[in-house]
Amino acid sequence: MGEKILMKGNEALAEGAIRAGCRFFSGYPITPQNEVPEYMSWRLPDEGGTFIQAESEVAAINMIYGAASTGMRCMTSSSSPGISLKQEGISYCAGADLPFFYANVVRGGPGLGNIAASQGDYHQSVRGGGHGDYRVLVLAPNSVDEMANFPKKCYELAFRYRMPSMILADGILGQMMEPVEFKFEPVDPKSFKEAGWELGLAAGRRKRIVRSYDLREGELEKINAARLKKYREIEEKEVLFEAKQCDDAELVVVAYGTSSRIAAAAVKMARDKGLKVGLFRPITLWPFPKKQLAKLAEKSRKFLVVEMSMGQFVDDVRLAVCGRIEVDLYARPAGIPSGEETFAAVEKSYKSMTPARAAAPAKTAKPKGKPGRPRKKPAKKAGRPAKKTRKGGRR
Amino acid sequence: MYQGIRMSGFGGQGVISAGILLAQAGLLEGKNVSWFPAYGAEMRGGTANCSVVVADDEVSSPIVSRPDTAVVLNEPSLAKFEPMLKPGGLLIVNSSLVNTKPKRTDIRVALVPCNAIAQELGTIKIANMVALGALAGLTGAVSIEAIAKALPKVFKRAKPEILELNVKALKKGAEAKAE
Amino acid sequence: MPEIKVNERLCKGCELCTSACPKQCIAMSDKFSTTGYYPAMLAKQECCIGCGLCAQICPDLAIEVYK
Amino acid sequence: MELVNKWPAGLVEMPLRYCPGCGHGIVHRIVGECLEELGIRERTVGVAPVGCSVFADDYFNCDMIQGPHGRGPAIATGIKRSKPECIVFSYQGDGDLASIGMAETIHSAARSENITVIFINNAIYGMTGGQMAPTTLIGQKASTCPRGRDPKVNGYPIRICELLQSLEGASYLERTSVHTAANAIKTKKAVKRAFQNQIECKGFSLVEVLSMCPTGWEATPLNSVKYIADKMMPLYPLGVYRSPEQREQKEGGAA
Repeated sequence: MGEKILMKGNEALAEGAIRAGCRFFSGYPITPQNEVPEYMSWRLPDEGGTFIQAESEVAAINMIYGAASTGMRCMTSSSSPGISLKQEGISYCAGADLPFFYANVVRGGPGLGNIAASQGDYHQSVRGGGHGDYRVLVLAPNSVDEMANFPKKCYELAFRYRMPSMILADGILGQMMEPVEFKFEPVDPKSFKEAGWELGLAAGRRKRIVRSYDLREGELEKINAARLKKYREIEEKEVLFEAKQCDDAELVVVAYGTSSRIAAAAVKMARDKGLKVGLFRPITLWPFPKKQLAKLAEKSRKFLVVEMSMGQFVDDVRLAVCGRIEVDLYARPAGIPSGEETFAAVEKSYKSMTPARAAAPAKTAKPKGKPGRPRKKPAKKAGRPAKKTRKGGRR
Repeated sequence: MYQGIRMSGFGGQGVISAGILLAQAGLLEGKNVSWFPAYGAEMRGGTANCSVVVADDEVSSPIVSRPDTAVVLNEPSLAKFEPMLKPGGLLIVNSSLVNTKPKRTDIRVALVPCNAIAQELGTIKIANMVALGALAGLTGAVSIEAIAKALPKVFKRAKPEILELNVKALKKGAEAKAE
Repeated sequence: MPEIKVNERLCKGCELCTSACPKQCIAMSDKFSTTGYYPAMLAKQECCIGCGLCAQICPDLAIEVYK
Repeated sequence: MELVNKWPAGLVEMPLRYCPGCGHGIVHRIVGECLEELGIRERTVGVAPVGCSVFADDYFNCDMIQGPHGRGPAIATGIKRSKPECIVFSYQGDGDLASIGMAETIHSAARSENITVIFINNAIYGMTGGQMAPTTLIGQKASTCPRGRDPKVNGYPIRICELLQSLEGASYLERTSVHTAANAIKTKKAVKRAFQNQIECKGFSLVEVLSMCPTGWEATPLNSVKYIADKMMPLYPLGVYRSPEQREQKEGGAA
């Protein structure tokens, strides 16, 4: 603790997991996450842990299924195509209520795509990812420091709720170097106590079974209903987010991970120019900060989502605000925007806002937009620049 | 203060490690830093480059697409990075290997014979340090002292006499002038 | 007289051809090519027998053999 | 004076993006020449793998498809069964063929799928940065076995030709090398035969080529050549492991 050291994101992630008690890693080479298994291959044996380079991602995730069933703090990591291969195993773990932690250092897709950074795996991550009805806890760091410190949080949540947890990173976060400070003391795996579901030495107790199926009539639904209850509890208690300069913001930029740090630069440029812009950054992508965004939608006039994908993250933002507010999108599918480009998008979105609520407060403004009426009308009246850009955009 | 830097050369010229050294030096001086490699598909050969940001504020994108300063150690890098520089930016050119003259007139240029200077000091392996010294001297992004302090942190297994030689190269580079 | 021509645009200076030449007539240039390598060259033209073994081992198809 | 080694028609005329001293270029040239000399270029479909030779789809001057890691023989099967008049080959590295794609390798051989597999064995993962491969030698260092491959931790290397030898479906199996010009010439003979077998509908053919990876081995190209001769060849002996003639003899004898 204390000292700031310069570390690569992937290595910080691996070290963070080890300090959080990880003693089992299985994986398979794929760029841009290779430093994670490489780091584990020399570091884990020193800690008395196990590193296995599996013959494939499919094998790697099933090694995790086995290790997790013993209560071991285990981990796997991969990048987009490899995570796709692991989805069957992740679904099994979720179906058997096994806690484990994995990381997706996302690259461009679909298919083999490229090895640069992207946020194209958003939907896959927050909707479970594999077959069946389940969720995975998703944390989205936006710095190497968070890459180092989030694994501990992931393990805590995974074991508290007995389910998989993941870090959704990308090629930039994996490959870049930044100062890191480990903000927790290394956890001693010996301090972990059995919870009562772990497989292993059965002497003196009844046998236990880890499985993801129940073929008896009506039973699976009961299990899934219990899981749903657990998910509701998580949505209530475990949401993490960061809001900057949102209190007086007319436009709120919503972004996560790498795009949130680029958005932060754009927000700063906007503030320097006197535009009232704030930044909202979900840290947990599931559970998603729905309520917080809905609340923010009452205060501000417009949202702008910035994402390095086609418009996946924006779906969740729009669901959260339920049409109460206009949500613009600046999408860069497998592209990495600069601060200047993002600012240009912010400025465009800001200038095309509907008339200021400050002039006509929210309550008096409402009746104008009667249900069934086209929402464009108020924009037509006062928002001249908006009219132009929109028309241009439509044609 | 914000310095977005792009360092580029042939694989093996040491631009990647010079970039890490620069970031480490910035960290020692209490600044916000980031380092990001261009990781291509080919493992060896061709041109290598990395982005380094040294700033007082938080670093947004670690990818420097409009550099304040570009260090080019070989010919192909000049063609690639000269057009990307910000107006008024600084271009440090290894004139030992780059014969083409920069074309832009809205930038400052420092022609530094990095290989020749390194050779004089004993080995062309430290040409990257000459370039880094020039960068530190001309931009003030980090001090030569901070880089010297960062050296043993980055090159953990290097012998003291090698580290000393690196410092000599840094100092020699810092004497470079820009036009 | 047989000879070889090395395409400097393709040669990556791996030196495998120097080991394949039975007459040791290939050497490496001491000048960087535009692609950043020290390319191979026919150092002793008179000794080339045009056997083409250098071209057999060249991973970059950089050697043209004339006979 | 006449140019005696024209650029092969089976290869697109462009610089290869492989590292200096990499064996892929030699095998690419050989395959390109075979496509031309056998007159099959215009009816050949190649399958490019994941790994360094993912670029093969650019380089070979025939129809090419690039597929998921390890699934080459399955993709080739689909193509061959849909268009039996085509010559179909799969070009794969050791991670692709002997690790993640092992099931596809074994089962396409077992089905005696009438395809040609070119297998580059350089005992390392190249593109991802020098990780241990299933063919990595005992004691050989790699980025995921930094202390050298230890059989107690990492198990033993896999010999693909020997492994496939037991399968009736495997028609032609040969291991060659490209570390010298003479061996490169032998490799060309083997590759040509592997394509010829497919033309004659003799079933599954695979040529395993021992090849240099100077970058992954952290060696110079010249030392890499020595490494193959001194270290790899004792573990991976060159030679023919199965041939259609052997199979015909056997079947004839049994009947």
